[in-house]
This record gives sequence, C-alpha cells and structure tokens, in this order.
Amino acid sequence: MGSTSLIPPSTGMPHVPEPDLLQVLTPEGHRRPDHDLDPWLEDVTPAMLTSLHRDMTLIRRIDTECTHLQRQGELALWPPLLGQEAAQAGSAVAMQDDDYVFPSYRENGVAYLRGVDPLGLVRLWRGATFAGWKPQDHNFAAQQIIIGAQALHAVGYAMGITRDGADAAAIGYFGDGATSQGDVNEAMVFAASFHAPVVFFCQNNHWAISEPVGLQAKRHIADRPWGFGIPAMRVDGNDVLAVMAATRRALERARNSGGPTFIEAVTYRMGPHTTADDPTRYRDAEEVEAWRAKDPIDRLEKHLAELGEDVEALTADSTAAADAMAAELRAGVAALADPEPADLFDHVYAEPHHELERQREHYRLYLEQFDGPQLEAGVR
Amino acid sequence: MGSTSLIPPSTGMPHVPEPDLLQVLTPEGHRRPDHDLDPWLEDVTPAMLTSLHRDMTLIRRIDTECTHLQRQGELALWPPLLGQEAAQAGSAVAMQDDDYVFPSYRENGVAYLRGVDPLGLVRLWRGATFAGWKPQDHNFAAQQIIIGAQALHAVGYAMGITRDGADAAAIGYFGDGATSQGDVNEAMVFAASFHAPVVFFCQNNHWAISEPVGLQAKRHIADRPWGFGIPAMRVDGNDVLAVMAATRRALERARNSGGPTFIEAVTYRMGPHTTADDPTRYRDAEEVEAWRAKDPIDRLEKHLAELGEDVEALTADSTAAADAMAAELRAGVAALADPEPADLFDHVYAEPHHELERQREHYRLYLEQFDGPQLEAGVR
Amino acid sequence: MTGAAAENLTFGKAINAGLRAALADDPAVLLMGEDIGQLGGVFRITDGLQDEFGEDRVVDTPLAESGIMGTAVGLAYRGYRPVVEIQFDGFVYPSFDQIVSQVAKLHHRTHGAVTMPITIRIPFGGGIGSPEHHSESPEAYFVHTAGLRVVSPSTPQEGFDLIRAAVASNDPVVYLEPKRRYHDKAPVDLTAPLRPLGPAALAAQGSDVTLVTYGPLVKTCLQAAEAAAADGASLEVIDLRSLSPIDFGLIESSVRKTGRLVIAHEASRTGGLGAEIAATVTERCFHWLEHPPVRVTGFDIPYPPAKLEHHHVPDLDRILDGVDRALGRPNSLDSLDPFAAPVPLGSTSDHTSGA
Amino acid sequence: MTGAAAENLTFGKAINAGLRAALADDPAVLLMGEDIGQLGGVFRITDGLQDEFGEDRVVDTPLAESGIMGTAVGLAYRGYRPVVEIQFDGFVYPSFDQIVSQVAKLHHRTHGAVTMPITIRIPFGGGIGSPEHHSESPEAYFVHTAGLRVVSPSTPQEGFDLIRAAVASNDPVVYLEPKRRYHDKAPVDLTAPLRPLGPAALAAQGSDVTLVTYGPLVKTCLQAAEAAAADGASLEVIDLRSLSPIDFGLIESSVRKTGRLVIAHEASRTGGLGAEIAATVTERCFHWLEHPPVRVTGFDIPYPPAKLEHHHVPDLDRILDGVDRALGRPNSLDSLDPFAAPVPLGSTSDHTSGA
Ligand SMILES: Cc1ncc(C[n+]2csc(CCOP(=O)(O)OP(=O)(O)O)c2C)c(N)n1
Ligand SMILES: Cc1ncc(C[n+]2csc(CCOP(=O)(O)OP(=O)(O)O)c2C)c(N)n1
Ligand SMILES: [Mg+2]
Ligand SMILES: [Mg+2]
Repeated sequence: MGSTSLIPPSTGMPHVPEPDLLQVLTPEGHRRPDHDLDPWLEDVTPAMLTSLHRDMTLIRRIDTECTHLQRQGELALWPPLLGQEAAQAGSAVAMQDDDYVFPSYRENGVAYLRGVDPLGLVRLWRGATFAGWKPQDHNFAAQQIIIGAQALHAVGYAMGITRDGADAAAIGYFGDGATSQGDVNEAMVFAASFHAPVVFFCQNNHWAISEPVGLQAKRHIADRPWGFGIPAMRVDGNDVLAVMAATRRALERARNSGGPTFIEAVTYRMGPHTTADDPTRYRDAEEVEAWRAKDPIDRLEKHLAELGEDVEALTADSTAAADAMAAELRAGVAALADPEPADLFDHVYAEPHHELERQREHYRLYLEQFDGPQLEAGVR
Repeated sequence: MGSTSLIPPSTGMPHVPEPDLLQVLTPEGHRRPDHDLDPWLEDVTPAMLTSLHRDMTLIRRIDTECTHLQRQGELALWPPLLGQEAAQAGSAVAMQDDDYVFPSYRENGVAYLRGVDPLGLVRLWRGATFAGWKPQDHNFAAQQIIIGAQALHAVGYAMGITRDGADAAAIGYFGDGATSQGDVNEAMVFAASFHAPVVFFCQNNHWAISEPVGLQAKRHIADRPWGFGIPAMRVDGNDVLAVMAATRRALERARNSGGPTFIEAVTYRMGPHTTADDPTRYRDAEEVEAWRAKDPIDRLEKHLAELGEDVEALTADSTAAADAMAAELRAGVAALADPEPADLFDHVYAEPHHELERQREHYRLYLEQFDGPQLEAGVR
Repeated sequence: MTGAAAENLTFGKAINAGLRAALADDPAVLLMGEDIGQLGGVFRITDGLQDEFGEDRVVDTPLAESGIMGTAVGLAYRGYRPVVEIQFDGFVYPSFDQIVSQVAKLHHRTHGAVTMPITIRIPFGGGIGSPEHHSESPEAYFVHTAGLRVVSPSTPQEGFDLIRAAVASNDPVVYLEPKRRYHDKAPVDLTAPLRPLGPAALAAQGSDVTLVTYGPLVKTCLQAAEAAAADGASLEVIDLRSLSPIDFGLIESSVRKTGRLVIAHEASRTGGLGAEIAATVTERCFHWLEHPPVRVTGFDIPYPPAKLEHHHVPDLDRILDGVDRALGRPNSLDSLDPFAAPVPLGSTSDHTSGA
Repeated sequence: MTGAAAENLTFGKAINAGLRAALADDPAVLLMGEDIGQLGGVFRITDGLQDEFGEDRVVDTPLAESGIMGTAVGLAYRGYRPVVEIQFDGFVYPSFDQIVSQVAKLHHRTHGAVTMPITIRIPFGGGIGSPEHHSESPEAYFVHTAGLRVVSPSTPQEGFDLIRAAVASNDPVVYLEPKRRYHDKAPVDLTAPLRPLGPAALAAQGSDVTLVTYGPLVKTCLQAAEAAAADGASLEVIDLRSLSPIDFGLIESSVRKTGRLVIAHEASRTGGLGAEIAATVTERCFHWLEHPPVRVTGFDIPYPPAKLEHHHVPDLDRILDGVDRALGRPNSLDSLDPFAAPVPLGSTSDHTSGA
C-alpha cells in the first residue's frame, strides 16, 4: 500500500500521492500493515470488531427489511446500500457527536449509526415526510436528493465551525456520479480557499444509476482533489477498518486546523439503484459476482475467525439484535398514521404569511365538505 | 524549464508534470531552449516575429483607443487587455481557420486576429449590440459575460467536430476567476469523458476584479486539469512564442484525436478590470510595476534586437499600421448610427411568435405618436 | 384524426416513436442525457434508440445538467439539433443558467446568426408517489423567459406530434412530459404530417364555462366536464398544448361565448400560468366576463410528500368546485367570499406613506 | 417620518448603513459575495464593512454563485444568518438550484427544525447603460417559488428599513436593489425601529386610478402621478415593497375606491408580477373594476443593449399611456383595440379537437 501523505506540499509543485488503494483487511480477512492507517487503529480490539460486525449487520438488515417493505407496498421507494455497509459503518463510527453529517439519499446506514430511528427512514421513504428526524438531534442533515448540493452545505457548515472556533468537523457524503456536478467541484474550491474543516466522503460504488464510473471520471476520483489543493485518500470501501482509519485521520486533521480532506471509498452497489431500477438492463452479472467475493461483512467475519473469535456466536448475537430491530421496525410501520394535511402549509415559512394563511383557510373550508381528514382552523 | 509531458499516463497512477512555467523568451528577450515547445517553433523567422510584433501593437492600440473612446463617452464600458497581448496574439495565431473560438468578454485581441472589425467591438461596448460580428464569419462565438459558461460551449462544439470527423478544434477562453465556476469544471469532465478536441485557454491575469487568484485556487491552476484526466501546460503568458507554441501543440493534439488540453497562460491585467473599476482600492502599485518589467511587447522587441533586427524601423511600421487602424476606427465611430427599435423584437425567435408580434405592433402604434425613431409595420 | 397507420401506443411509446422519427429524419438530431442509453431513461422514453442509432446519436452524459445544457449549446453552434433529457423536473435547475442566459438568448444575441434548435425534454408534474424534487411543475419559469417556447402534450398523439414539432423548430423548446400519463394508451397516427407548435386544442366543446388547462390535467378536466354535464353544466375544455406562446385566440373566442373562465394547473398559484391567462383574458374579454376568472392550482407550497400530494394536485372535485364558483353556484369558498373580506386574513398591513 | 437622527444619504449608503447595523446587532450575521471586501462591491454597497467587521464577517468568496449560495445554506444550518451579494441580477442563475431546491425548501423539508435566514441581495433592473446580463428583472422567478420572500425598496429609507427587516427575518428573503436609484439621496432615519417585511406603502394618494409598482419604477410612477394631476387625473401610487407575499389588502381597498388599476414593472410581461396582481385583484375586486387592469411592462424580449433600453423599460410616457387606457381616454393603442380584434395578430391557430 502506498504512503498517502496528508501533508500538503509546501511548494507550488504538484505532489500527488500514489493513489494505491488503502487497505488493511484483505478480502480474505488478513490484517496487513499500513504505514498511514495503522496509527489510527491502535485502539482496535476484538470487542470493537464485534461491535462493527453488529453495526454492519444491523445496517444490512435495515436495508433488506426496507427493500421488503417496499415490495409489500409499505414504502414508495428504497435506495439499497447493500455492499456499502463497511463504507457507511466505518466512516460513521469514526465521527464524534459534534461532527455534522451532510448525507445523500443513500446514507441510511450512517443515519442509523447517528442514532436516527429506522422508523424515521421508513416514514421518509414511504412518502410521509421529507425528513424522518430532526437534523440537530443527530447532527445529521436532511437527506439530499439533488446530486452534489450537500457537498457545499458541508463546506458552509465547516466554515461556521471555523468561525466558532469549535472542535468539530463536517462530513459530506456523495457518490461517484456526483463528482461530475459543478456543486461538488465548487465545494472543493471553497473548502480549499477557506481551509474548511470538512471531509468529502465519496462512495465510489461504480455506478450512477446505469452509468459506470468511467463515464464520469477518466482517472481515479481521488486524483482530482489534489489539483484543488485538497489531499485525498483512496481506500478500500469494503474494508471497514481502512474506512474507519481514513475517516478518523481526515476528521482529526479537520479538527486540528488541517483543512479539508477527500476520501474515495471504493465499493460497489450490489443491488439496484433503487427498488424502481432494473440493473440487468445495463450491467453484467459477472461484475456483481466478482464484488460479492469482497463482501464487507464476510471479510470482517474471516478476520474475526483469524483472530480466534467465536464467529458463530457473535454472528448469532448480531443476527438476534437485527431480528429484534426488524421486529420493532415492522411493529412501528404497522402503527404508522398518515400525515395530516396541515403538514402542507406548516413551516413553509417560519413567520406569518397572509396569502398562504388564506390558501390554508380556503382549503380548510373546502375539506369541511368531505368526510376525509380535516384541517384545523387558525393554526399555522 | 520542466518537461511537461502531454502524453496521458497509461496507468491509473497519477502522473502530474512539473508545473514549471514554460518559457522560451526571458523577460530580457533571450531565447532559451525548451524541449517541449521548440518543435513547435521551427518555422519562426524574423518576419514572423515582426508580424507578431505588429499584431500585439495593433491589439494594444485597439485597447488604448477603446479606453479613450470610453473616457470620451463613445463607449459605455471597456475591459482592457493591457498586458495580455502576448497571451491573446500568441494563441490566436496558432489557430487555423476551421478552429472555433469561444471567448469571454476580454478576448478583444483574439477577436481582432480572427478578422473581427474593431468597429464591431466598438458597437458591442458602446451598447449598440450584443454581438458586433457574425460568429460564423470568423469562427469566433459571441462574447460571453456569464463567467465560465463558454467553456461548456467549446466542449460541445468540439464534440460536434468529433461527430463530423472534421479536422478542427475548439478553443475556450476564460480567466483565473472562472476556474471556480461549476461550468468550467463540468467542462473538464465532459471534455475528458468525450475525449473532445478542445483547448481550454485560461489567462491567469492574477485578478478577478478585486479578488486575487489565490482566493480562487490554492495551487497552480494548471495543476487542476490533470485530476480530470486532462494534460495541462503552464506557460509564461507574456512570452508570445511560448504561448504560440503551447497553443499549437494543444490544437494539434486535439486535431489528431489526442483529446483536450488545458493551458494556463500566466499573465497580468495591467489595467483596471473594466473602465468602471478602480484597482487602487485593492492592489498595490508595486505589484503592477513588477509586471511592467515583463511587458510582452518590450520583450519581443528586445528579442528582435538581439537577433539584429532594426527594431526602430519595425516599431515605426507597427505604429504606423496602428495609427492607420485607429484613424479608421475613429472615423467609423463618428459615422455610427444608433440601433433601430426593430432590433428589440427581431430574432428573439427564429420562427413567428404571435404574442410578440402583437407587442411589436402595440409598440409601433405607440411610437407613431412621437417624433423619434419608428418601428416598421409588419416586419418581423 | 387517427388514420390508417394508427397504432395503439402508450404516451411514453408515442414520444419514443417521435424521437425515433426525428433521429431518422435528420442526422443533425442527437439525444443527450443521463441514463438514456442502455437503460433507455428512467422512464424508458428513449428505449432502444441507442441500439438503433448508436452511441454517437444517443449519448449518455456525465451527471451534470449544466454540462449537458452547455454542451448542447456548443453542439447547436456547430449545427446540431440536440434533444436533451432532464431526468426529472426538479433536476433542471442546475442548468437554469445555461437555459436562461444562453439557450434562450443566443439567437437574439447574435441577431439571428446562430440558432439554438435545442429541445429540452422534462418529465414533469406529480401524482406518481415520488420522492422530493420528482414532481415539480416548473413551467412558469420558462414561460416568463423570453426566447424559449414551451409546450406540453396531453395525449399520446400530441406526444408524438409535439416532440416532432419541437425538434423541427429552430427555436429552443421546453417540452414538458406529463409523467403520470406515460402509461395512458391511445391510437397514434405515426404518419401524421409535421404540425405547427403553437395552436391550442378544443378538447371538449361546451357553452357554460371555459376550462383551460394543459399537460397532466387535461384528462382530469375532461373527466370534470363529463361530471359537470351530468350536473347540468356544459364545459368547454381547452388544452393549451403550447404554454409559450399561448394561443389566446381560441381561449378568447370560447370565453366570449361562455363568459366564464376556469384555469387549472398543478403548479403553485402565485405567478403561475393561471395568473397570465386570467390577466390576458380579462384584458381582452373584460366585457364578456360574467365572473372573474377562477384559478384551481397547487398551493404556494413546496410540492408535498407522496402521501399528501392528492391534497395539492387539483383533482376532479377541486376543479368542479372552481367551476361552481365561476357559475356562481354554491361552493366551498362561499364563507370566505373575497368580496366580503377586503383585508386578507392575517395581514399586518401598516399603510404608512413611503415619501 | 424622518426623525431627529435623520441623515441625508444615498440609497446605496442607506443599504450600507442597514448592513452595518445588522452586523453590529447580531454576531450571527455575515456577508458573503464576490468583491465585497476591500472593493466594497462593484456598487460599493459594502464599502468599509470589511475594515470595520473583519474578513470573517465580510467574506470575499471564490467566483461561483452556486458555491456562495450552497455554503450560505451550510452556514445557516450552523446558526448563521448569511447575507449574500449577487453582483448583478443576471448572475443569480448559477445559484438558482441552490435557491429553489435548498434555500426555499429546507425549513419546510425539516418540518421547521432548520431555519434558512438567508438574505440574497441582488442589484436589479436596467437603466444604467450596462452590458448584457446586467439589467435583468428576475423577480417573477422568485415570487413563484414557495418558501421565499421577495422585497424591493424604492427609497433610501426603505433601503435601510427593509435590509434590516430582511436580515432579521427567519425566512429566506430575496432583496432586490433598484440599482439605478443607488445615487438618489434622501434623509434616512437610522434609529427607525425594526419594521415588518410585508406591508406595502401608499406612495401617493389619489382617486381616479390605482397605480401599483415597486423598486425602480416607484419614482417614475410618482412622476407620472404628478404629470397626470396636471392633466386632471388623480393617481394613487402603491409601492409594493414586498413582492412575495403581496399586500393585496392595500391594493384592494385602493381599487375599490378608484375602480381602475395599472401595474408597472420592468420585467417581461408574460408571467410577470403584473399578471398575478391583475388576476388576484380581478378575483377580489371584480365588481368594482370599471376597466380591466392594465399592464405597462418590459416586452417579452431579452433585455436589450444599452442604446435601446429606454424603449424597453417603461418610462413616464408609457405609464401615462397605460393610465389613459385605464381611464378610457384616447391612447396609443386605440387602433389595436383588443376588444375589436378577437383573434391575435399573426395567430396560425388550428383548432382541431384533441380527443
Ligand atoms: C441534480 C440531479 N440530477 C439527477 C438526479 C437523478 N439521480 C438520482 S441518483 C442518480 C445517480 C447518482 O449516482 P452517484 O452519485 O454515483 O450516487 P449513488 O446513487 O451511486 O449512491 C441520479 C442521476 C438527481 N437526483 N439530481
Ligand atoms: C456568473 C457571473 N458572476 C459574476 C460576474 C461578474 N464578473 C464579471 S468579470 C468577473 C471577474 C472575472 O475574473 P476572471 O475569470 O479572472 O477573468 P478576467 O476578468 O480577469 O479576464 C466577475 C466576477 C459575471 N460576469 N458572471
Ligand atoms: Mg454511484
Ligand atoms: Mg482574471
């Protein structure tokens, strides 16, 4: 593995690191030494690995549960993260509470590890709300559908951290496809110019719906940030330890006035883009199979076995935890009420708006004629 | 001078060239060898140098004439290019007729060398028209004011060249500030993805109105394209031969299916951003003075002297040509008529538009009450 | 209208057929967009076209709408006629600058020397249970932008006819596809001659109220007309087809006949097309109007989550309620009679002199 | 209205004073934009503020409007109240996506958990002989966007008052500065209390015609009122101040008195604010109207080159011509009487059934 120096070059001369894939766990589960990442893994114990295993297992279960719920008509849509559990869990556990996450629509695993109730995810994806949680309760922003827009939000938030002199960082998640958007590139410009304490976390899952990453980028994505003055790491996104170490390193750098860092987590979207997508139209089964061999959970299990842990037992534990969560989730779904029409008009503005009040009142009177849900009078 | 290899790296490994400034004429006018550029300068003769001298002299004269015309109230505004004559002349003379230029607002020197009548520039900047020439007459697009937008137009045009199998290239001009815009970065993404025969020509004149280039880019601008998979050259933009050589090389590469190239021409905006600007509010006189010593025309004169040419005579020739052009320009300006109100409604659409016809007719009837210019009836 | 060659096609397939015809007719036509190649677009509107015409004519682009629009401008400079697909309505805004400042203005900027025959296809509107940003009705932005034409078909035949007319036009055309009608089926005459872009259509004849609409709500308004007929009111339904320019001639003659006008659209009310139509018709038909034009529209709110969208998008009942209002029949809003309430609810007006 | 502390200030200086007050009052306020630091902005509206409040509070940003708007959103997430300067109207479009899909929607998206107290300052409108893209009137785009408030001051005092109200508002506010009035001077009370954003102002009282306008045309309309008075017509001039929401209460009571309404703005006519005002006033005051509302606006064309702009921007004469029309007096358009011409000029309508 290459030595990806994070120290920005002191001269104007280009100094681009070898973009070898940073990896500490091989697909076979062997731990390999890495000069750059090992210092960030000194506290790794079997207990921590077990905890990571449970995290990934739970994330995967949320994902499969929600995919089922969509098939059963409970959800309108679901964007599976199958295959990306290590990228999401590894980065999420690297964060501190004060760090603030700006996710895309696919970071449902990160959401969970930030304490978001899976039922909040369900409410979002069944079309009952646009945000199933309060961002400030989890330092986890509303999910972003406009590709790349949140990268700028992360940078702006990070600029605020600097102004506040706070000990925190922002982290913006986006995909490989998003790197083509102007906003993501402008985010790099602003992050570099303002030396913002931000981490760009790009999950290169090889596909943007039907478009392969090669259509978006002719070089490794991690090669691009350097030209903006932002150091980058290219990590094996299916290696939860490598991802955790890289994210810790980048966040720590941000918190210590080191400025922005870009992480390309190389992973793979095993499922469809969303439950509405049919990937057989555009990609080969062999490609998917090849990636199955790099499964992030399997890999961690192999590693745990190599360490002599009782994998069967801990898998059983993880699975039990997942079963419990899934049962709770299904019970919650069964009890979900539909949103109220008041949600239409509430919070469009933070302050009174007489024309919208009028429309609300019109609609209240209109609904009164029917048996269905009614609008309350006079409430904003 | 570094050896800026234009061959894209064959592996995915980063391979960023030394971004030393490519230079073949020192500020003192000495010719120095350059491995990369010399092959593109084999046809340079004293006659060609003399011609370049005249080109730059004429460009500078247009610039100073128009600055005067603005002061005299003949122009509404003028964006001086003083100091950037070598960047504009060197790149313009490298082009072939079939190449197509997408300029910003400051490429008035390039316009002139593409055969645009200076009076067309005057009509544009006095506010009589938005395009003082037909783009297709000069393969020179309408000037672009929206920062960076034209970079995408150049790429799109180049994609068209590829589809046509034509032996031509597109060249998009923009400034250092423009590199922060999403459009310029998206242009690099598209150019790389479609291997478009396009040259990005960035005149880094160190300022974007009052903002120094350091606010836009933390590294050399020429470092950025590599990460997109686009080779870049950083050339001394006040060295007309280096600029010409680099542009020839890049255009030739484009014409021979080599794909896009980025040129950062390092130069300096000696004057204000436009005649409406007051640069003393934001930059030091010393900085300007330091750049005066690198004047592109002086430099070429020193070189011609070193070659034993009769600089006094050729300067006199160039000046005479400039005087003649300026006299013609002033005569033309004196004879300029104001645009007709028909221009308001003409060519908003290429095909009939009944509601706009109606507005036109309304306005015709309205104007009929007065003594001023009238609208013709029934003409579209 | 459906000739010998008429085939029963879905709306989506009809547009697909129109695009195929355009590609076949003119080598300068090319399609660009995200996922339009092998996938055939997320709605499959370009299904099979890349296989048929090649990757050079049906181009999967990087994921950047400004990039798509800006390169389309460059291609138009070179003589091409790009047909751009924006994947969903809410994703057009990153390209708004290229549309407003370049696509719309370049022909005028160059005194006609350059044409911008770019077609911008946008699946728009709600009603299909989508996530945020997937159900917007952005037409007013484009209608207010001089230099653009804007059209929206409401039937498979119109889908076919208008896409061909849009691609053939030398002006830039925003072509808004009512996505929730993609699966509607009807006979489509694929041999229909090229028709002009501008005229509106009289979708249903009537004598009591003129009901003007476009795109996805045409079907709903035709249903409203049937329901109203059962209730003794005869609605004349006008399908605008062209939103810019608007064929006011047809609307005016109808209103001069009925004296009553209802306009229905999904887009938010304030500054929507309903305002323009109401204002223009009032200017031109004031003395014929028996009642002020009535607007039945989406609210002035962001498009809501799927579970609430049926409240926002005007449906049969809300349209009929508007018709009742225009007819002076009892309707839900009687108790909020605007004429009785000179000051809007909740107004905190403080009418001091500005001098 | 001008208290003891009133100072004679230009419009530009009044806004500058308002920004200074906002920065001094609340450490969460910060200014962002291109060239707003040492240069003080190309119009010098932020002159001196960076020296006074530091580079952390008055921030020169890279040249990228989407970047400015998107980072402002992030700062708002963190509790800041960014005041963003867009250098000229025509440069706001690269940030349109962030404005429409983020700034306008985030409060609603998060059920009120996040506020977006972002002020977007835009020098707008024409009349100063600028190049292309420097004279646009983009207000209709923002007014049609739910979630935004839009205001435009017309006097130095309003400039001061409204910028403070905008910055203090917890909603995002597009603050449109009539750039050609920057040099107008008037006494400004810098101790004026914080006022609400919404109310319109009765700029001149009158009884024959209600003339509604905003921003740069308020001055022109007041001149028109004087000229009309000399001609025996009494105009009531309403300065909207708030373009979204519109204070219809004041307009309605005026129209109920005059029975005649003229709306004047520089923006293109189709889909402009005039349409909304005409439509809403017709809905609410139909029985009081003696004449259909008259719109005096820019044409449906791209803003023209400087030498032609006086044709496009409504001036005194065009406004008076509109007033004559509303009054049924002889006016230039009599020979193109819309009531006499049921079918628009040049219409190629082909009214076939769409069924
Ligand atoms: C501005 C915008 N354009 C298009 C889309 C439609 N879209 C949704 S997801 C997607 C692909 C994103 O790919 P990538 O960034 O790689 O993320 P991934 O889905 O793989 O996680 C596209 C094109 C969108 N949501 N926003
Ligand atoms: C989208 C946009 N934003 C802002 C401006 C205003 N503006 C005009 S020129 C300029 C600076 C451009 O700097 P640079 O790209 O370095 O080009 P230069 O003027 O130095 O040639 C700015 C901010 C603009 N024209 N377009
Ligand atoms: Mg992806
Ligand atoms: Mg510059």
